[in-house]
Amino acid sequence: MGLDITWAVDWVRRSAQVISEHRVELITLDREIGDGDHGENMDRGFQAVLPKLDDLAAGSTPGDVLKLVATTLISTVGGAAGPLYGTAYLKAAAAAGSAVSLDGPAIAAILTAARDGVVARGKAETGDKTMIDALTPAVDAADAAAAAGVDAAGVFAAAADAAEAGALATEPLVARKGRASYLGERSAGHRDPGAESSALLLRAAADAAAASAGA
Amino acid sequence: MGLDITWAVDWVRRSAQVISEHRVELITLDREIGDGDHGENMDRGFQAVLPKLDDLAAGSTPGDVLKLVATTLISTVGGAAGPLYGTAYLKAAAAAGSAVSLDGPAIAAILTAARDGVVARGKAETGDKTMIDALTPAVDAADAAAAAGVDAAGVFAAAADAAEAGALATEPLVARKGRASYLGERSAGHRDPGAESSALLLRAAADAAAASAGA
Amino acid sequence: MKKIINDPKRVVDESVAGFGLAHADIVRVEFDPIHVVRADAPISGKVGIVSGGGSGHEPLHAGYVGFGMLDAAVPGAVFTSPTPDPIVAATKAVDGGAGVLHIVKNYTGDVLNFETAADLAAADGIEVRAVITNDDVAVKDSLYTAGRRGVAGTVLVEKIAGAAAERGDSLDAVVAVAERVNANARSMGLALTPCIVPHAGEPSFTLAEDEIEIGIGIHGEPGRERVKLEPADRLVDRLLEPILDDLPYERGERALLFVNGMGGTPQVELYLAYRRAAEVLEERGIQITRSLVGNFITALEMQGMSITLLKLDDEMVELWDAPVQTAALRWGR
Amino acid sequence: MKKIINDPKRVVDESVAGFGLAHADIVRVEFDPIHVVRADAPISGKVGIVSGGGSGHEPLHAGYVGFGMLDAAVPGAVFTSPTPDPIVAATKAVDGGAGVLHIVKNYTGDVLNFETAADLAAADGIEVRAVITNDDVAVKDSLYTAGRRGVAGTVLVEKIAGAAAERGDSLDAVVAVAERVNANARSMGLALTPCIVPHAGEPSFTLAEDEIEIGIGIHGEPGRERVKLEPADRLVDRLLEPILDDLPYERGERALLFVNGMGGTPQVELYLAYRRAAEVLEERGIQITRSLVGNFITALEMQGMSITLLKLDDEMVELWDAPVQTAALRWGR
Ligand SMILES: Nc1ncnc2c1ncn2[C@@H]1O[C@H](COP(=O)(O)OP(=O)(O)O)[C@@H](O)[C@H]1O
Ligand SMILES: Nc1ncnc2c1ncn2[C@@H]1O[C@H](COP(=O)(O)OP(=O)(O)O)[C@@H](O)[C@H]1O
Ligand SMILES: [Mg+2]
Ligand SMILES: [Mg+2]
Ligand SMILES: [Mg+2]
Ligand SMILES: [Mg+2]
Repeated sequence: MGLDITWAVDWVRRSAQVISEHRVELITLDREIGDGDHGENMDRGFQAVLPKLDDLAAGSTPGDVLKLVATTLISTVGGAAGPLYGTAYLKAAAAAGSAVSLDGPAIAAILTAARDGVVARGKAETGDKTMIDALTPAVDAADAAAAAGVDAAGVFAAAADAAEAGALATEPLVARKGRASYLGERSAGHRDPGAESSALLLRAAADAAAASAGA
Repeated sequence: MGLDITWAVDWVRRSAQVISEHRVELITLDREIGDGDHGENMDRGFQAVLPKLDDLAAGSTPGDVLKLVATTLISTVGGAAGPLYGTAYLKAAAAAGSAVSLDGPAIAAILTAARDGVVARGKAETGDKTMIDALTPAVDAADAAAAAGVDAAGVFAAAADAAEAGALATEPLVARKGRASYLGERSAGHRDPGAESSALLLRAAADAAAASAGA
Repeated sequence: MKKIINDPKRVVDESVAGFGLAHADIVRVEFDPIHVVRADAPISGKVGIVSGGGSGHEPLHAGYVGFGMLDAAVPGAVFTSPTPDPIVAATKAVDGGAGVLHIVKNYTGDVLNFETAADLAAADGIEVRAVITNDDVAVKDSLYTAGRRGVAGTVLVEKIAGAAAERGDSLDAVVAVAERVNANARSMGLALTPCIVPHAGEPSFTLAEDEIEIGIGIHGEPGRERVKLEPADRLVDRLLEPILDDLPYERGERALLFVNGMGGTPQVELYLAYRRAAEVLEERGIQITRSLVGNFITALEMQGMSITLLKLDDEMVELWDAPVQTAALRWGR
Repeated sequence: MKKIINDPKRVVDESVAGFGLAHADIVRVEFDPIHVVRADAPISGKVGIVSGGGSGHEPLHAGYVGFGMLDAAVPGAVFTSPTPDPIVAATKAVDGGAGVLHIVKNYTGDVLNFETAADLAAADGIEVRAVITNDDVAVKDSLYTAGRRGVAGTVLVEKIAGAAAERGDSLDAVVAVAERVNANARSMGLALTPCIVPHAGEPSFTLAEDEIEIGIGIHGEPGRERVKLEPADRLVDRLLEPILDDLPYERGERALLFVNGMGGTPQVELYLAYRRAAEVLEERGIQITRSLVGNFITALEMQGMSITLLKLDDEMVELWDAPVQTAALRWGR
């Protein structure tokens, strides 16, 4: 069963919820190796998306929702995360196209497009201790799951698991991109806040997919 | 036995010593109801007097020493205490005149002149929570002792006792002069730093007098 | 105590030396005894203006030495009035034959030391007059007390009197306008944190995480009242109330609104406070025609602010707008 | 957290509103989206200069809007780069037909948001160029990293590029001089205390009573190294060494020495540090011909300082000396 507009809207609501719940945690992670605003920035962004969901035209697609998230994040988040997540959702929307329902391979393609967009803008490589270190394992896991014929909800579940592992694995890394890079060796021993928020957003997607599959 | 130049020089040395020992205490008292500099100011002043003692001409009198203290305090202490103590020593020097030895009545007269000088400059009254609340009891006790025929050392001892009691008695007072007055009612419950330094200086005088009497 | 200093006893000397090096185009620094004078002092025929007081309030006073403001500043030890010697030296250095004005903040020590210095300078044939600033409404004034403190209003007195002297006013006229500014200025301050005097090494007072001091001065002394931290707008109201009670305004009267930082408060907070003050004054029909926002008279690194309101007349506005070229206040040249 | 604020979410809006009220003679404040522009913008035929970035660094950038410096400033949330919308709005507001320069501090967020804004403005037919400042020698630069941060050198770039634009230089020429200033500026900072971001409510890091952070930026982030507090002279040496290693000077070369306070450090300490820096540079035969001392780019109430050295050429000196009339930097008019 593919993921439709209901799932997309639910994902956004769950995203706003989970980011708000982890606002302080993301601020704390960012305070340790950055400037302490990541949770505040992401929360501001997703709270700004929520009211706009009500204005979605009838017949909107998942791609429309992704586009709405993209433009709202770009115009409300600021910092590094705003343009990077904005690009991610924009590329995801483009990959989603006008499909009304997304199957496993479509989800894998969307995640790939999102990740590639972030890399194109931020020039980070694997191991630089950024959100890429959550997104790339997620893309790889999604690709593998989709290739194995897993359904869309399962693809997101695999992506979320991998993103969480990837976020955790940023802890020992020395940052080479973003503010944490200014700390040099002292950035090791802390989890990257952007990798953590990526994992949270993918878990929200998987939960929304599971709920929609269960419904 | 009267108090001579040896006593005067010894008094100054003991004053410098006792002020230096109580520097932090005077700073703390002043921090509580003033601006935290009284100990530093007095210490700077008396440390500046010390080297000048060596330059005293042969045949100098106690009055010369008092004058030296006055001018040095005026030019090194600053704040309220500088001009007030400066005036006190200046008036004391004038009262001492060119006498080579000071007896009980002379000491009482010197203390009276010093106190009157401070009142004339600072306009404080008894109970305003200032050095006057140490000096006036000291003057009264010195007058009484001198009138009773007590010797110079005894007059200073009486003055020092009274000054200590007076300083202690400033604790419950609400200040009406000096910085402590800005605190209004909140100045009550703290000892006045200037009254405390006055008591210390008079005790040093008494100790020097006792030592010179014993010698 | 965490400070960028070497020896606490050398703080003032070393800092004033740095000040002199950084602003050699505007000032000259003398060290024995220590004072800061305009590079072009004395100016023949111009009233000289000298101010001074304890250090730790920078940019007051050395930061206001220069064209259109002070001719000399005399820095004492931290929070300690200077002694008469450097005041006399500064007075002589700026005497251009038209007399010298001493602008003195109303503290016993400052008043007494400047008095002695004035006597000594007068003995040398210099005509010296003093204006004592006392704009702090936190302090109850009475015949029997030391009276009100001179605080942020002092900066306004120095600017306006300086402009009067610069345009060639007589000593009498400069004294008159300085006194008028002082009489029309009212200030009130609060502190969020204490400060640490270098030689004391410990905070001037302690406050709980949710407490502030209302009615503080500029010497790290506690205020008249300790209250719970409140929103900025309420704090501003607390400062403005006694100011406006003490010197009421008619609707339509003009004022200069001066929000001053105590040294450790970031600008973002000062402008936020300014917004509320402007709002309150507008509600009362008071026209804010001139403004000053920033750290202009401080208590070392203390966090807090003061608000000063100066009732303006045409001449004050003209003199406020006149060119000034000092390290800390500059416009028009 | 002790701050003179109302709601942490309204800090920037309320503060910028106050700024606009206090400096209505110099700037105009727009709120939707938020940006600060010169009162007389746009100026036909003049290159427009826009800067911006997270708030909390005041007076940067709004304090530098005015004659001879910036045409607009775009304040983001505290320590957070603004989004593209207000940057686009500011760019349009100052476009006088001669193109617009974006001066951007080198942080991923600032660079990306200004990039997007430039693309959007270009789509509307405005020629936009960007100069990225990256003067912080505390950060190791390499192809594989985010590169050096833009810190206090940014103020110098804004002043000098602003003067070039004001005298009528073309966009190419303004870009060239801005890049030259950036290429010749080196900075290094240290912190004695952390700062507290209003929405975070907790200090950005913790330090023992005898510890300081060396190599900090302007966002309350920890530095590269934590060391024991040392005498001021030694601290100054620690900052100057990497600056001079990175951009060596020949004897006789001229420099502008800029001692910047991080917001919570009193002036007395900054000038004390200046004294030592001037001493060291004199020993090395470097001529300090221009100076700047004060809180010009800050990290809220952080205690600490940075030192910036700019190698000067004749044109830079001329442009530095040119008149400027902004809330925070003013001379010559
Ligand atoms: N060049 C980059 N590529 C990918 N992700 C990046 C890059 N730079 C920063 N990030 C991500 O952005 C996160 C920080 O976001 P945020 O705190 O909102 O922005 P800022 O760093 O501007 O304060 C980092 O934790 C990191 O995951
Ligand atoms: N008007 C006055 N008359 C007498 N003594 C005074 C007066 N004002 C202040 N003092 C004394 O001076 C002391 C403070 O001295 P000090 O701290 O050195 O000067 P400052 O108040 O200028 O910092 C007070 O404790 C008080 O005893
Ligand atoms: Mg961040
Ligand atoms: Mg004192
Ligand atoms: Mg004092
Ligand atoms: Mg940020």
